[in-house]
Order: sequence, then structure tokens, then C-alpha cells
Amino acid sequence: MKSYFSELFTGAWSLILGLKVTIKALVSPIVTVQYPREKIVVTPNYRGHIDLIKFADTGAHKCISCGSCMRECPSDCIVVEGEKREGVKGKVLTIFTLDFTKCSLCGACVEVCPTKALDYSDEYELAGSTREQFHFDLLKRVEERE
Amino acid sequence: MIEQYLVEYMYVWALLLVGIICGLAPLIISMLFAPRELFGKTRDTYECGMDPFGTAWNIRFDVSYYLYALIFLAFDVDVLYLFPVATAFDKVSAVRGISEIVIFVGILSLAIVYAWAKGVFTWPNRRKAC
Amino acid sequence: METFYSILPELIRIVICAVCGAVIVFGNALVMGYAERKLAGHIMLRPGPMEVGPHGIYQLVIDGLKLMGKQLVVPAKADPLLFRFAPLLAFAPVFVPLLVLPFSEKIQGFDLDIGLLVILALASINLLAILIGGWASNNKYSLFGVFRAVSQNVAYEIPMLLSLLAVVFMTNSFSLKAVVAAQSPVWFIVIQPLAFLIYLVSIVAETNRAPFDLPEAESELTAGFHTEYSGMSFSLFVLAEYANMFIVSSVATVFFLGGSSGIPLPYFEYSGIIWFMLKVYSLMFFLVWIRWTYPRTRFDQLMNFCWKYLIPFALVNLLITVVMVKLL
Amino acid sequence: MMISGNLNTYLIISAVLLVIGLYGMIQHRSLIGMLISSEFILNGAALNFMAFNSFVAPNPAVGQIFVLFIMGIAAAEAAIVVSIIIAVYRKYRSEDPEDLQDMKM
Amino acid sequence: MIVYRYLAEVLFYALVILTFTGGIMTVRSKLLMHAVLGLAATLFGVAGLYFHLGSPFLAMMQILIYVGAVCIIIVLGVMLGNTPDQLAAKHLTGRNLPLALLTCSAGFIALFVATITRTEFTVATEKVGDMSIEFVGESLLLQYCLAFELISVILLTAILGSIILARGGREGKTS
Amino acid sequence: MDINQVKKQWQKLSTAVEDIEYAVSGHDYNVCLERDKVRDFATLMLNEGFYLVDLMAVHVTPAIEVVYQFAHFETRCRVLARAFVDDKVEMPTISDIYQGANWHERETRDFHGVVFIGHPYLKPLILPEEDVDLKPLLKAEAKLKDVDAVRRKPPEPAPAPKAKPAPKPEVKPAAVKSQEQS
Amino acid sequence: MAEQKKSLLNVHSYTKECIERYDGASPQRTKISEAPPLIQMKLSDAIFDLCRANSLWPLTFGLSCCAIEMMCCGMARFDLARYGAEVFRPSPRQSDLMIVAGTVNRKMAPALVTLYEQMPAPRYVIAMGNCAVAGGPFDVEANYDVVLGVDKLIPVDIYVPGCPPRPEALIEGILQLQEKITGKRFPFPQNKMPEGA
Amino acid sequence: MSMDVKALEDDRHHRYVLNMGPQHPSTHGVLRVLLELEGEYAMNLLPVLGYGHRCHEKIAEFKPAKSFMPNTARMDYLGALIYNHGFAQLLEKAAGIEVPERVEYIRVITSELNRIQSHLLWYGAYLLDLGAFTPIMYSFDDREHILDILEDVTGSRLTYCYFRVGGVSKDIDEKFVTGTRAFIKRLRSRFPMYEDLVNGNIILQKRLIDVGELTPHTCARYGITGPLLRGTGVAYDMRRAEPYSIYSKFDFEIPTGTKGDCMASFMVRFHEMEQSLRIIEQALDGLPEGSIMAAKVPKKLKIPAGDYNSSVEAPRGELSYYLVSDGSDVPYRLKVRTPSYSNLSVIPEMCQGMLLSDVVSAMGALDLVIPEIDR
Repeated sequence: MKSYFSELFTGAWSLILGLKVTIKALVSPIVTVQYPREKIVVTPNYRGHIDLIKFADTGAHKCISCGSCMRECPSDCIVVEGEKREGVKGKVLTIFTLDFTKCSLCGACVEVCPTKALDYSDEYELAGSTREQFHFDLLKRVEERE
Repeated sequence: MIEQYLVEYMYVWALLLVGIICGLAPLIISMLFAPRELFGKTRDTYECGMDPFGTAWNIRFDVSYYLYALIFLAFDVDVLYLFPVATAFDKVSAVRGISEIVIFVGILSLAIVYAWAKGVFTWPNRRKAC
Repeated sequence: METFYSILPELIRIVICAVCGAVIVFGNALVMGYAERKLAGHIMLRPGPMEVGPHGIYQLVIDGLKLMGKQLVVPAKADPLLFRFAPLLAFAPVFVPLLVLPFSEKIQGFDLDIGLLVILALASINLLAILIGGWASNNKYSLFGVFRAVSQNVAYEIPMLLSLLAVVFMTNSFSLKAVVAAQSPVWFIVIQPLAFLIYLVSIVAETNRAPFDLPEAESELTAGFHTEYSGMSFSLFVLAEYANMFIVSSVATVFFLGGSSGIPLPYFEYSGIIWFMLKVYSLMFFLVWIRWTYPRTRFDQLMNFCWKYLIPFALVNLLITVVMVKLL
Repeated sequence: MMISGNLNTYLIISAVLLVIGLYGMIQHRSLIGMLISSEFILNGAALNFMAFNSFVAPNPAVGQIFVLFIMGIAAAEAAIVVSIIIAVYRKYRSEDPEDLQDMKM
Repeated sequence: MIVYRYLAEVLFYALVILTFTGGIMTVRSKLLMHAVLGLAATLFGVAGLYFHLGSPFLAMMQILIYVGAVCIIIVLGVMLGNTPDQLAAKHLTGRNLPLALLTCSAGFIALFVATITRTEFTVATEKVGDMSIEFVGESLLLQYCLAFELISVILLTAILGSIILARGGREGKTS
Repeated sequence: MDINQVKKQWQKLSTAVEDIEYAVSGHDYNVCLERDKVRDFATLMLNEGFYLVDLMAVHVTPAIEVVYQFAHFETRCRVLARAFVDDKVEMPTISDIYQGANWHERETRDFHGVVFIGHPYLKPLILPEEDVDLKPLLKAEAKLKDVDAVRRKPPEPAPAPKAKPAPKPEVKPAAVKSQEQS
Repeated sequence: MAEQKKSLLNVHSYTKECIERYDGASPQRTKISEAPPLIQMKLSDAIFDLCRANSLWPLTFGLSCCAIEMMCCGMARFDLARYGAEVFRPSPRQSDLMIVAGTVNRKMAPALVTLYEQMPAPRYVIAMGNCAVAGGPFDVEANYDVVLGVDKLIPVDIYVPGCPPRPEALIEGILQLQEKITGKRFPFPQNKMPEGA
Repeated sequence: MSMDVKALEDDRHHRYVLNMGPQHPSTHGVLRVLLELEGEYAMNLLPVLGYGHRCHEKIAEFKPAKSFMPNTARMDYLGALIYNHGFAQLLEKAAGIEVPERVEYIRVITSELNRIQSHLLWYGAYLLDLGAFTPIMYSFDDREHILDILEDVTGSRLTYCYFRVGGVSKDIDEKFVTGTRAFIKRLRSRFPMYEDLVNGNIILQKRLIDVGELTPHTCARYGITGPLLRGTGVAYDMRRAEPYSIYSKFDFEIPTGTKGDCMASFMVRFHEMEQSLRIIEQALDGLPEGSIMAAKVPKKLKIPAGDYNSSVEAPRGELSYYLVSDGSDVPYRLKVRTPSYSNLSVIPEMCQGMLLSDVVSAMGALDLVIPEIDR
């Protein structure tokens, strides 16, 4: 009998405590970042898909088409091809494509790159209506970037 | 039909009709404007994306539900008798009124006492049962 | 023709009543739906609907229209007649109770002397609709929801009746106007606090709302009794739920919170309706508030809470009331 | 003359209800069906009471109280019948009254 | 007022049709659930008839008790019952169909004839009280108090009986 | 639990009990079992309070090797027990001793096709029903290695007699006993 | 009863069909019947499309890693509710949008297709995450179970790549879906976008 | 245990079979449980796995061991760093690579943050299962702070691939340290709120106490580890029992329960968050300077033949990687012992004869991550 009533009162008290918490939350400010009206500052370390870096001093990328990123990639999403050209030391990059839909953002390619030519982009809001949209031609991208 | 209720009868009917119209109209609009596509499984019973086993109509539910409903039935009817009584409660003497209600409610509460004592309200774990 | 003109004012009044009823039902659903989502949002530290209209106020209209434009799927194994009929049965009766609600001294559809009974009777049809709809879906989750709905609604109807009865014993009338009039010096919430609490708990269960929303418990029964309902037939159930919320809150207002009584506002004859709505919506706010605060109860605990706590307390309360009414 | 204000109309309606109930009783093959039919009979009777009450009876409360009690009895009956069905079903795995061979529970 | 009377008359027909439709639905439907829906329709119709007979109180009680409680219990009973497909097969093959029709039509004709031609009901000249709910309550409390108490005993017995039956005997095993 | 006592009992059941350095390999003992002793061994382990960490199969040449891993709640004692399946790729079940093995065995049957004799419900667990014969983790012919190839090569200056692992389950390798334990 | 005699687990009568479809790589599902609405007007279509775009109720349907980001999307920091898309309905009957958040394998495929088909028309699909877009990191030689892209099974409206994509990307996907439905971005442009925010 | 059609046809018990999952709000993804119900009682449960099977173990045999690191994060996406930790440790153990101390500290800090993150998500999701919608918002709000901190150093929010064999991919900076300290303070101040809103709530307690009781013996038979085991009173935690990394340096308690019911494991997890905060605090205090990469990590990581085992304490229990190597850089066989796999296997025994709602509470208490079970 005693537990019958004491349970009732302790229970009711715990319920009131809960109500107090939520009413306090009701009047406290919201924490939402209202994308796309306001955007969060994404950390510079954010791992988006990879991109070739365009170096300001030379105005070009530094890729030597060694292909180590292609070999290192666990999901085979990078294709790098280069060709020998007259008068140029080393190979010239002709194809650098990334199939982002296969990528797992492990970062192995960026770390293995001997010339540090690769970096993560900060595009974190990709969406599109075909999957081919995400087969990036990085070479083209680096040229189009101003 | 007695005169005094005639008007209120009209009101009740009118609102009932409005209810039916307001319910039917969107349904009809929906039937007119909604697309109608059928895939192989569109009309299958939903069960978390799997094919259900058997039909739900074969299910026989637990006695506990019936017990609750049975107790309710009698109890509800009992309580409803108190409604006309409550409206006329000022017309009877104190002793008579109180005693009748107390007896009535007393008999009523025996039902709960019985069900409680019989363990209708306990739902034991059935681990042992199987 | 003479006679027709003599009843014309009455006829117009009937039509106005009907229109007002529709406005209240749909308007309440829009307001409550919006308020619920907005309040839920702010309780959870987020804004809720924002983009559709200023602060998302068109959200519910949009939702309603969208549901109208959705395909109505009738499962092949369901009972087509009952499946289509059930939402209508749930929704159609919600208008009649509005007739007897005294929004103020002057605004009332019709003061039936059995007002309370009308409300209770038509509210009980909703349960039958749930029952038929859930059964007709031929889905196990629906059937589960139905069984829970039935047991829970019928069980909580008793404490609800008993707590209202305690008030009726004091007013000796079912007419809601008379009940409001009877609490002119002091509201019944002061005299009958226990009855009010019991009623409050019961209406949460009666309207199938969290923490007593077992018939549609998402995490257990996917969507409960309306698992198979799509588009408009689903929204009819939801509309009926909101209308029922409004009705039960109004009854609580009338029976415990003094109905439309309040400080009369200057220059406004119908100030009662403002007080009435204020009280009703604060009760509904409370319902929303607890919905977003508590976890869901378990079915047996819910039932036992009713039978072991609420009904005994309500009975005791009733007896005390009876004795007090006669002795004082 | 309006037929809604005529005693005979109600008597005939209740007779029809009674007959429907009777027909259902004979024709239905399950206990539940029989229970449903019996509700028709009870309703017919109640309607009769109410009709007499409002047209010929001296005390208008009596008929209403009768009807109230009929409702009470109907509810009690329904409760009992459903629990009998549960019990019978437990024993015989069937609801058809013809399948019940003996009355021993 | 006369307009209302005519309107009420029309509604009366509607109610009678509802009542009879419900009845026919009950006896003719293949599924028991439809039968219950028919019953509910009939109950609504009868409730409307009570309104016509001058007792809205009873009409509401009819809906509250019958639709809100008895119908629900019956629906539960149906769910408990045999499966629809099993039932439907033998439901309408109907034993004693000729017998049933014969009995029923004979009974109906007898009642009809008796009602229309034979009986003369004398209308009570003096009336005590009115149709109001207060008067019903007063009668329950004063004149019929024994019946009032006894009905609670009956219902109590019904509860006890049904609990015992449903739980399978006095020992009350739950499964 | 007295480890020496338990070890003695292991030796009764097993063909070899090996002490392994925890820091190198992550477990303490390596027990080689005969197929029909597996159940006795499991019973013993349960009685001593070990729990079943894992059960898996490794596809090597003479036969598929089933590896049981046990550990103890109170003391650090990680035991690997291994046994080879027979020609019909069968193995006695331990799912009635360690109920947790039930699913591991079903999974092993899914992936490697090892049939556990006496298992109550050896239906596909992870793979779809129609993939009864898929057995995805069986090695292709070219990649399949001999059991010796995947055994730990003893450190070069090891003074202890060489623990030659069983080339075939039938041949008992020389048991290695080690006095001290970690 | 004959139906019940079927082995309990062998409910994948549909799997075969799905796998065949998968191998045959025919992304479009064949409809049994497709009837246009009884009344079809430009105006009503425009209105309904506007409503559909702004009230996308997603199905509670998480498959793996991306499901967590999908949940995050509905939570306080990102709040899908702002677009009226927070009403996660557990039953497909009441939902408009299926966010395939995660890897679909052959065992899951029939269930996924069933759920898709059980949604009432019009229905939309967002493939979220690289696995749902194209198989993601599981598109390798050793893979024997993962379906390479959910568009092999059901038609996909919007692809959101990433592993997993940030919640913003999903919101962007929903915005693009709105654009796809109505032809306009931000169908209800009440508040002007702050420049360069 | 096994459920067969016979039971279905046994009409006497009025049993019927219900699919719960793969799409069900309370199965946390794609678990499917066949329930044989009797009324609302679950008399038999048959979990059907594999709806999230992604062939991780097969993939491991096809590429260099180092490249498997991103896959470990996708197995248990909630404890991704801890899974990374276990795998990195396994390869370091196998290849005999000494890890600088600073790396160990960073690993411990980020792993513990990850553990808190996982527990916070479980906390919210569990309450969502129990029908409370608000706590998940609050816990996700807290969780976002962790994600911000971790995103800053690792670059991703969920499936981190941060640890490398012999080190970590990026050093932590002052911002990380201050951010973490601020977070510790914040979370500590939030605990009383959770206590009021959730832990003390009578409805919650009524739903959790005495539901799904386990005993240590049951745990041993099923191989249950983690908070469930600690809920039964066994203080078995890999961080203590087989101290890996530098956990032996820290002073922390292992919270235990007594009854082994859902409430016990609930509280154990809740208190574990506090203990993790303590560990992080100590680690931040003692953070040494140094390199973040071991000196000699060969580009092609050859693993000597033999078998290797590495066990760590994942948020859900003991995680073991068992590697069989044939001497090349590609693992011959890699078996991952995931804790939820064993934990889930107790469900049929644990939930037998329970109400459906209790099954939901019990399953939620296991804190399931389905792709980790199915791998």
C-alpha cells in the first residue's frame, strides 16, 4: 500500500522534472544552422573529393602522372594517364579522372602523392540527377579554375 | 416528433451532413486528381518490405484484451446509468441519495476488486510457458 | 411561402453553424498541426517548418493538398468496402459535438440539454471507425494497433466518464451552458482538482497521443492502425484526431476551467470566445508539451495504470462528491 | 398524416427488426452471428417499448427506463456470449453451434 | 415549423431505410464484419427513431452503449471467431433456409395483421411527468430504485461470469 | 581458474598446446585439436568460465581449418583452438554448449561450406536463401595455400625444438610444452 | 494453409526477379497499369507539384552508414523540418520520398523494390551515398553481394554522392528534387537568400 | 530456437508470424526479426541477418592490408575510429612497428571521443525506440560538437579513416585541444539535464527495469561483451583486461550494473560517457610532443606468416581482428569478430515470452549496428 502511493508521487515528480527541462528548451535559442541561408564554416581539413591543386606561382598543377595514387586507391576510382612529349622532362598528364561515386575518402591518394599535387576539395554539397555527373575530370577542373 | 426537439434535430442532421460532405469531398477530389499507378506489389500488404505470412484475419488475439473489454462493457453501462441519476440528484433526500449511490458504486467496484484479485491486470512474462 | 420566410432566419443559422463547424474542424487541424510541429521544433532546439511561407505557416495547407494529390492505395487483401468507409466514419461525426460547445454566452450552436451525452456518444464512434479500418486493412500491424486502441480507449473512457460525472453530480445538468453557469464564482478545477487530473490523463489516452499513443506506436507497430492508409484517407484519420483533441479539450474547459468565463474585454461583446479558445489551446499546448517530453508507456502498464489508479481514484472522488453535495 | 407520428409505423418497424433478428438467428451458423441477430430482436423490443411510451403510456419515464435496462441487459448478454465463445472455442476449436457436441466445458 | 415537420418526415424515411438496409446487410453479408457494420447502421437508425419518438437522451445512450460498447465487443468477438474464408464457405449455404424464410414471413404477417387491424391502443388521458432526462433520473432514484440497484448486480454478475468463463474456469489460467 | 590445471586438461584432449607470446600475436595459447575432441574441449572451456570470442574457418590445403577463439572474463587468457574438417567438410557442432556458436557456425557454413553435425538449424544466415552453394570465402585454386604457409615461422635463434605444425590433421605434431607462462 | 507451408525463410520469391532484373540492367520498372489522373489540368498539376515538392515525407529507411547522416539531417543542427520534410513516416503508404541511405545488397534488393512499389504515386527516390549511387567502395573485384547502384533496381531522381555525404548535401539533394518536381528552385522564396552567405 | 512451419500450423496456441524489419523503425537499419507472436507476446524470435552484408572479409583478401582501413570504418560507422585503432594495432603488431607515444595519445583521445559519440547516438536512438522524440535531438546536438571536433582533424564526420599503420594521418593542434576541453565541460553540464529528462523518468524506468535480464553465465555462453556484460556485474573491459595502447596509464572506472537488465546496461553506457571524459582529460593533460608517424613504415607492408589477433574495446563490446597471413602484404584471411554479432545472438533467448514493447526495449539495449553484424 505504501509503495502504491509512494510510486505515484515519485513518478509524478519525475514527470514534472521532465516537463521543466522541455519548457526550458522551448524558450532557449535554436541551434540550427539554416542551410542554405546560412552556411557552416567547413573546416579546411574537410575531405571532399580530391582535386589537383593549381599552384599560383606556375599556374599549373604539379602532377607528374606517376600513377601512385591510382595504384594506392583501394577502390580503383582514379585513372591517370600521361604521355611522353618532346622537350618536356618526365611525363605530361593527359587524363586524370576521378569516379567519385566509388571513392571512400580514405585519403590514401593525397598522402602518397610525391609532389603533393592533390588536395581535398571543399565541395561538401554535391547532388545531381545523374551519376555520371560525379565522374570528375580533374584535369579539366584545374584548367577551368581561375 | 415532439415540437421542442424539432429544431435541434435539424441542427444535428445538418452538422452530420456537413461532416459527411467534408469527408467525402476531399476523397472524391483525391480520386479525380491523384495518379493511379500500379506495380507488381503496390497492392500487397505492407509488412516491412517482406511478404507477409498468412493473413492478418487469421490472428486470434490474447484473452487479456477481451478481458479488459469485457470488464469495460459492463462497467461502462453501469456508469451510464449514473448519468440520468446525476441530473436528478438534487431532487432526492440526502440519506436516500447517498445510500443509493454508495450501494451502486460499491457493487460496481467489486468488479474491479475481483478482477484485481484474480490477476486480470497482471501480464506475466511467458518464458516458462513455451 | 409565408412559413418558409418565418423559418428562414433559423435556416440561415443552421447553415452558418455548419460552415462554422467546418471552419473550426479544418482551421483547428491547420493551427494545431502547425503549432505542434513548430512547438516540437522549438522544444528540440530547431525552428520547425520555416521555408513554406513566412515561418512555414502554409506548411499544413501544403501537406493537406499534397495528401489530396496522392494515390489512394487499397490493398488487394483488404476488405475494400470497410477500408474505404472507415476514414469517413471516423471523420463524419466530429462535427456534431461542436454544436453544443458554448464558445461564449452568446456563441453556441444549440444548447441541447443532453449536450455532454452528444459529445460522448459521437466521440465513441471514432473508436468503431478505428476498429473497422484497422481490421479491414488486413495487416498485422494494423490489427495490433486496433487491439491496443480498443483496449485503451474503452478502458480510459471509464475514468473520463467518472470524472465528468462528479461534476454533473454538482450541476445536475448535462447542458454545457448550465455547467459553465454553475461555476460562476469558482471554477470546478478548484473544487474537483482530482477529477480534473484524471480527466486530463484520460484524454491523452482517448485521443491516442503520446505518451499513450500505443495504437500508432511507431517503433513497435510501424504506423499502427493506419499503416495501410495512404493519401486522403490517412489524413481524414488525422483530421479526426485533431478534431477530437479540440473537442475533449473544450469539454475540459467547460467542465473544469469555467468555459468562456473570464475578465470581459472592453468594447467586445463576444469576449468569451477569446477566453474559451485561450483555455482550449493552452490545454492543447499541454497535450503537445507532454507528447514531446515523455517516452511511450508499455501497453500493460498503461492499462494497469487505468484500472489500478485512475478508476479507483475516480470512484472515490465520485463518492466524496456525492456525499459532499448532499451534506453541504 | 405523417407516418412518423403514427404508433403503427413504429410497431411495424420493430416487427421487421424482430423478424430480421429471427431470420438471422436461424440462418447464421456462428455464435457471433446469432449474437448479432439477437441484438436486432432486443432492438425491436426496445423500439416497441419506446413507441408505446411516447404514444399511449401515462408515465413517460417508464418506457425510457425499460429501454435503458434492455440496453444494460444487451451489454451483459454480449459480454457473456463473447466469453462463452472464448470458452467454447478453447474447447472445441470451432464456433459453429452444430459442432458443439455436449455442454460440458 | 411545418417545413421542419416535412423535413423531419423525409429524414424519418431515411432513417427507416438505414435501419432496414443495416438489417438486410447483416443477414445477407458473407463476412461477419459486414454484418456488424450492418448492425451498427441499424443501431444508428434506431437511435434516430428514438429521436423521433421524443427521447434524444435515449438516442445518445443507444449510440454510447450499443455503438460504443456492444458493437465493439462484437467486433472483438468476430476477430476471435473463425477465419472469414472458412466461414464464408458455409455461411450462406444456410441450413434451414426455407424454414427460416417460412417462419419469419409467417411471423411477420401475423404481427403485421395484428398491428394494423386487431389492436386498439387506448391513449392515456393524463400524463405524469415529461420525457426529460431529469424525470427519468428521478424515477430511477425513487420509484425504480430496486431495479436500479439490481441492474448493477446483474452487470457485476456478468463481469464475474465473463471473467471466469474467458479465463477458463475458476482457476483462471490465462492462456 | 588455475591455468596450469586447465592446461593439463587441454593436453589430454589436444594434440598440441603451444604457448605464444601475447605481445607478438595477440593470444596466449594455441591448441590443436582432433575433430572429435572439439566438443569435449568446448565443454571444458565452458566449465572453466571461458567465453567464446569467435569461431571461423580458414581455407587451407589439406582441409579447411576451423579456429575457435576463447577468452576469459577474469584473467587474461586468450586461447586459440584449431581443428581440421574431414573429407565431407564436416565438423561436430558446439552450438549446444556455447549457444553463441550457433550463428558463427551458420556463418561458417555460409562462407566456407563447413557442415556442423548436430546443428539445430543450419540454414543460411547472412547470405540469401538461394545462395546455399555460393561459399564466397573459399579460395580460388591459384590462391589456395598450404597450411604450413600460414603458420608462424619460429624465430630464428629459437632454442626450443621446432614446433612443426600439423601438415595433415591425422599426423600428430610434436607437442610443445613450455614451463613459464606470461 | 498452403501458403504457410512455404518455408519460412524462403519468402524471396521476388529476389530472383530482382536479380534477373539487376543482371539484365533494366532500370525502369514495368508497371502493371498506369492510368493518368481522371482530371489532368495544367493548373492542378502545377498546384499539386508545388505541394508535393514542399511536403516530401521520407520513409524511415536507413540501410547503413548514410542512415546516420540522414538522421542527423532531421536533427536540430540541420533540421529538414524547415522544408516540411521532417515527417519521417514508417509506413511507405504515407511517404513520398525514399532516401536510399546506404548499401543495397542482393538480399535487401527485393525488400527495397517492394517498399518502393508500395509507396503510393507520385514517389521519389534519392540515392544517398556512394554505395547507393554506384556501389561505392564495394565496386571491386571481390564483391559478390552488393548491388552496384540502386538505380539498377528502381528509378532514382537525385543522386547525392559522398561517403557519407554531409547532411548539407542531402538537403541540397532535396532542394534539387524540389527543383526537379516544380521546375523552380525554392518554390516558395519568401526570404531572400543573403548574398554570398 | 529454430522456428519452423510446424509451429505456425499449431493452431492451438493462436500463434502467428510477424516480420519485423528489414524496414522497421526500431531495428536500427536492416535487421529482420521473425517474431512468432502469441497475442502480444513474442514466443519465438528468429533474427535474419545479411541485409547489410557487404563482403568486407572477402574484400580484405583481395587488397593490401593497409588498404582495408577505410573498410573497417564502414563496418561500424559509429565506432569508426575504434575500429581503425584495432586494425592499425593489428598490423603494427604483425609487422613489428613501434608507434610513437604521441600517436597513442591522439588515438586514445579521438577513440574516446568516438565512443562518447557512439553512446550519445545510442542514447538518442534508444529513447526514440521507446517513443521519446526529444532526447535524441539533445543528444545529437551534443554529438554534433564531437563531430565538429573530429571533423577538424580527420576531415570526415562519420566514417573516419584517420589512423594509419604506424601513426595518424594528421596532427592535432591547439584548436583541437581547446575544443575538446570545452566539449568536456559542456557535456558534463548536460548530464544533469539528461538525468532529469530521461534517466529518472518513471515511464522509462518502468519500461526498462526487469526487462531482458542476463546473467554472467549467459554472457559466457553467448560471448556477450561490452556494456551488456558489464550490466550483469562483470567488470570486463578490454581497456583493463588486456590493456592495449596506453590505457594502462589512465585512471578510470569500469561502470557495472548488478541485475543485467536493460536498465543496468542503460546506466552502464551512460556512466561510460563520464569515464571516457575522464580518460580524455587525463590524456590531454599528459599529451607528449613528438612525431605522428612511426619512423620506419615500409611502403609495402609485408606481414610475416602466422596468425595475429588484436582486440580492442569497441562501444558495443569486444572487437577482435584475427589475421592469418601467408607472408605477403595481402591478408590470407581476415576475420573480424564484431561485438554486436554475439550480442544479438542472445535475442532469441533473452526476449522469449516478452511483450512486443519489451522486445523493442531489449533490442535497443543491445545497441545494434547492423552493418557491423553482417559485415
